[in-house]
Amino acid sequence: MRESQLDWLPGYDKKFAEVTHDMVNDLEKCLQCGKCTSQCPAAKISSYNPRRIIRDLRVGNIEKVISSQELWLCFFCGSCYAVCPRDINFPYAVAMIRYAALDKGYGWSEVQKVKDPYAQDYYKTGLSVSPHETNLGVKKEVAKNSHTDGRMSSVREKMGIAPEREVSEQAISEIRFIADATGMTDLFKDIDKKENKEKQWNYGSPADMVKIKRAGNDKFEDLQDKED
Amino acid sequence: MKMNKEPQILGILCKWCSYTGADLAGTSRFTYPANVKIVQVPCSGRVDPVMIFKAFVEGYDGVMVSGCHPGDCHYGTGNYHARRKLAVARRLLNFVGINYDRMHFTWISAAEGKKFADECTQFTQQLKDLADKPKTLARKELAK
Amino acid sequence: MPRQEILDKIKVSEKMFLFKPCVGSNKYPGIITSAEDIFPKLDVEIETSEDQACCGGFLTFTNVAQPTSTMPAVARNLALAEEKGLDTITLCNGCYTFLTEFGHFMNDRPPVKGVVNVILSMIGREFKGSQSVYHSIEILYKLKDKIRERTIRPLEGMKFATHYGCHYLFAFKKTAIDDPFMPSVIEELVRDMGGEIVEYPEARSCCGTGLTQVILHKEEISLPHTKTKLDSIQSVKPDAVIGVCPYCIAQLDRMQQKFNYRKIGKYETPVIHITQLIGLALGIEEKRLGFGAHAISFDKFMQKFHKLEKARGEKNG
Amino acid sequence: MARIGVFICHCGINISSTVDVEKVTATVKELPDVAFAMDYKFMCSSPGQNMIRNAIREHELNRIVVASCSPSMHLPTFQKALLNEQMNPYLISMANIREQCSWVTKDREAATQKALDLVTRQIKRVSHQDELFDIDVELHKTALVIGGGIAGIQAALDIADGDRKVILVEKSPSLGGKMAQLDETFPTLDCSQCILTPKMVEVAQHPNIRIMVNSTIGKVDGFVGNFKVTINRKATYVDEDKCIGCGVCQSKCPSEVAPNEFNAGLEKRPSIYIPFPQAVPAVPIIDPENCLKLTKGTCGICEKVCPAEAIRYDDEPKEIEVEVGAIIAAIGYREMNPSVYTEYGGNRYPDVITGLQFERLVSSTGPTGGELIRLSDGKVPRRIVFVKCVGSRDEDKGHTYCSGICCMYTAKHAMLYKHHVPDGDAYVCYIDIRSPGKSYDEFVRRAIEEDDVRYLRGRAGRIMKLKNGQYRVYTEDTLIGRPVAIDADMVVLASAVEPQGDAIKLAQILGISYDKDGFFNEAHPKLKPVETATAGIFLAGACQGPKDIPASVQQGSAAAAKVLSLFARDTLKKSARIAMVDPSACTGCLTCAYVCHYSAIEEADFGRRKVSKVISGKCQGCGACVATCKGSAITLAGFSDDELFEEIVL
Repeated sequence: MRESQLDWLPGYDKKFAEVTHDMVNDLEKCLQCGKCTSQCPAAKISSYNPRRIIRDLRVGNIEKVISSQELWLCFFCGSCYAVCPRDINFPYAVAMIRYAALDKGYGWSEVQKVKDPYAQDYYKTGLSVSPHETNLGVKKEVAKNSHTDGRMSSVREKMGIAPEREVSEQAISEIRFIADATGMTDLFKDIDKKENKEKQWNYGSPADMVKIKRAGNDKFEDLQDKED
Repeated sequence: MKMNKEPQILGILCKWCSYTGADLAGTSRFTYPANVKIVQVPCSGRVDPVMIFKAFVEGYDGVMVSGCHPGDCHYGTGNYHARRKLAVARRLLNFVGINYDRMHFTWISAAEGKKFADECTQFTQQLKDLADKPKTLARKELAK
Repeated sequence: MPRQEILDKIKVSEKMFLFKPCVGSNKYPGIITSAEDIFPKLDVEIETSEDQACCGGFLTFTNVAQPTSTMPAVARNLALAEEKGLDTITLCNGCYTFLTEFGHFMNDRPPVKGVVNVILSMIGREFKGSQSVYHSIEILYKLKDKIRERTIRPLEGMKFATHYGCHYLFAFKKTAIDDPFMPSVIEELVRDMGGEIVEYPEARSCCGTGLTQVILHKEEISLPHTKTKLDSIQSVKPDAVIGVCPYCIAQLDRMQQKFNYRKIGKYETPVIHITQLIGLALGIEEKRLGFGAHAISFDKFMQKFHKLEKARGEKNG
Repeated sequence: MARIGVFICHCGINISSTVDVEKVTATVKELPDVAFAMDYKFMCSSPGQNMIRNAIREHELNRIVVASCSPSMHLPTFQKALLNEQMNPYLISMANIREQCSWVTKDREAATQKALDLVTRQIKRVSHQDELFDIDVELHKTALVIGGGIAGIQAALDIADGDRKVILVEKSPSLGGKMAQLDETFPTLDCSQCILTPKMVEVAQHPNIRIMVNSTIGKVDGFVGNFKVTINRKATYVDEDKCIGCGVCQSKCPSEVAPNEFNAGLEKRPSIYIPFPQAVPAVPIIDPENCLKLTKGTCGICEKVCPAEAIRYDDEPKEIEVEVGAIIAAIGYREMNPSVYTEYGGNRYPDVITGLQFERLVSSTGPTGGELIRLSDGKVPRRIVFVKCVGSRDEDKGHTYCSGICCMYTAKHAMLYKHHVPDGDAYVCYIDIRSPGKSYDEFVRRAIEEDDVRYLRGRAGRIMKLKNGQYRVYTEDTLIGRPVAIDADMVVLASAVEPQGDAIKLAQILGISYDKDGFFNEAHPKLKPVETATAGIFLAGACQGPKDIPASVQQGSAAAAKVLSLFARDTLKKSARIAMVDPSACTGCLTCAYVCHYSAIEEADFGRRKVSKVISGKCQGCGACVATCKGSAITLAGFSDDELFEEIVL
């Protein structure tokens, strides 16, 4: 998985192009100029580096990329794509590489985090974002600002609209049908059971990672779990 | 038609790239089958499809036409004209019942002596493979 | 400067389909209600559908579902508008991205479209790819003359900062209505309504949501960007920040509360969607603007607005 | 009745080791029409050639076949032998039995058979060959040089020094081109104007050079040696003959609105102006779009103050026709406008400037008199960032090619900055440093080592204007793999070299080809770098591709040498192997004209019909028309169907 000659198979990255559903433009066009990384929000604050990921894919260090911590740090902001002189749509590449990582068993922990609040909501209500407010601080502020108890249904009622945006029964059954037919349902069921391989590769040094956690504002880490 | 073991090949080469490439094959001593006979033309654009038909009438087993690589033509666009004309000629060969694999069109630059020798060797082999089949086929058979 | 060739392609119809975003419905309902109110005022009839669900892009880009699963979901949503024969207006950058990108993807690849339609046929629908999807800002910009004429509560004296959101400009660097780094569409609209624009250095930076960053609980990755952005906004002291994406608005609005709670600064700049702002200027009912659902209070903003309005009224007699 | 002599060469043992030469000789002797056959060790040697000459005399030979090496090697040698015997040199044919027979065949029997086949074909072919005569074409020994930059100046001077007349046409009001705008030049850091202006004066004073400024090419007809060119001279509203170049007019002009082109738009210029003090000719012109007299009919100050009464408000554009024998296109390049790079501010940040603007900013003749200051607030920039590859190597917003000169001029700019502000910081954002020239890499190293310019490998991604007036440049140090942000006072964008806006139009007028970017195509990328596919038209300088000053001067001189060698003759000899149309067989469909790359086929009257006709001066003898002609009405001399068909016979 590291830069060994054996991984360096001819056309390996070409094979990878299939995974990216030709949404990406050819990665081999990359000039390694670094324009993507220069203003990447994730790179600014972590050891994530789009240029290095492309470089590793190009030279065949694919295992290294898909087992890396950094793969899960992309913001999908698209600024790399906006400035790329070779028109490489890297955010799409990342999304697709993530699927490849999941295939190999890496990164299920990241997906599991999203599944419960969002994917399940989609399956149940047809919407990904639930009206339930988990952040009590926000709920308090909303209550103050809207002169209600802070629940979304009350806010909506106060605005004179239905307490809930309802997606029709028909629509939900259609969504479920699509989910069943395309394997989404099965995936949801299995997600928790998926064995998650420990991510092995880290582009920065361990000391770097500590620094990254402190980057921006050092007050973040200790305050993380006090509310909600 | 003379009966030879080796298939007879006519090479029609442009003066600037391919003929010089064939000379380079000689200078570099790359050997290739002796039954390749070369005709020099100023440019592959000069190649009249009639020349190819004439060659088959004369009894050649295969015709190889080569010009400069796209974009390198000494006369600018001659090789593009050749490419177009010969694409039609190929279909016409099929139409008159000559297996169109007996015509070979390629680009050989003045630096590609090796490529010229290889192409000759390969084309000879290709013609040998075709030798089991009759040289002229009924159109119906070719359509299969 | 807006791109003329893109503007020419945008067609404003008499009746259009409004695509309701999830965040808009369940966190900031004012975005949808004001959109429902302003478009009729601008002679565009709005139709919605109870059958419309989440666009599906969210699931794709959190890798919970394969594109093969979400592609039919996108196609189903697009088919709803097609059945009505209407073009779609989206209020959210995310919805816009996934509906257009996946729509084009399927249209460009007939085999993919074929497979998707096999699934859709089982629920009695079909995706033809006949209708267009527009971002609300595109339609509003096309209607800017009407907005200027019909502004009854001008925003004179109010200062605004803008935030376009990466998923509209960056992701569509060639096809968005404006240049990704120097857009002026919202600015022009706000100036037309009498408001003032204040520029701040971090205007083109990401709000920090980054689609998944906050959800994946990588606050250490996400929040510094939000803070940098908010600091930059605070330094020019706008009365409000204008966004065009509910998701960015959620991040910029809620994280201010979070920072205040954690006592790492004092942030009190309300964040407003362009439809809410236009709703205010066109004089729709204030309760329909839904400012109450925001975490950062609009009280100061509205006080200033009313005061200026009153002063203007007195001056004009 | 053909009497053919066949001469077969052993080439030492090169041929005879695999080919049984004697057997071949004996066999061909028996062939019909062969009057004489012999073999010899070295046919190309002096004794060998004498043998041919003797045989021609003794056996009254009227066709010759030499079987030896490739015709590309020794055809001219043997043709000379024929000429010495007063025989037409086109009556010879060569069989290539070395490169294409003895050297590529191991089997002696097969090689001998092949050699025999090859010789036999040439014997058959040669009897179809006719006497051909090279064509004499008269030529005008005047050259037209288009473009008055350094490449055009060099070409014009070299031709004029060779005692030939030159017409030097320049679009702008003065000679000098881009080089006149530069401050110092790499890698020697000598003053650009100090080395250029003497040349400009030399051009002005040269008796053989006629300068035509403010002029463009309208039309080109004819062919090598005989071009008819229409030159469009725009109205300048100043009488060149009367003007004494005092400059009073421009100092009194009240309308200073247009950007000063010479100073790369950094300041405004009057509406009547001499582009720069050293301009050649030092004659002002009036900008009709901004002149108050010409637009509104008011003002008229310049006419009043002119001591020489040289102002002509009623001046009109002129068309001038000239006849020339050769044309050199040297129209140079233009600097790409980086306005599409909105991530770099899209021209809206006053202190984010282009390379050429930086040249003017540090130049002592520039808008600040050589003081390096920020145009926004007049402060000296303490930290400066140079961004390379702006528009180069960028298929998304710019050009795919490398502009070639930016690496060097950026190193120079960084050095100049450090010489102006020794305690300032200079950063260069680069992808690759491309410095393959004499003393070039040493120059870059000097910038890094002696002048402490900091090179960061990474393209700048975004430039953000900060509230304190600085600019934050985001880039990546790709060598350590971390993003970097630099707060700079000034940013210089190394904007790409691109073809002039009217390059493609000129190429179409001249009938020369251009590449996908609009640079003119040379006839052969390696062996004919100054010729074009059209005979008599040559290229010099950056119009053919991005070039620095030394390369432009080289190509200017090379093009001049080509012109002089063309003009050394009184008539032009053209190969007789050109196409001929048989008008009685021609249907006048003109498909031949469509495929002709040289526009050498025109419509002509034949009785009451229209037929095609080959312009012998233009035809290069490729034969595309021959193969295209449906009625076989066109023949290519030397490669006629009869000749080629004889070679095909098995």
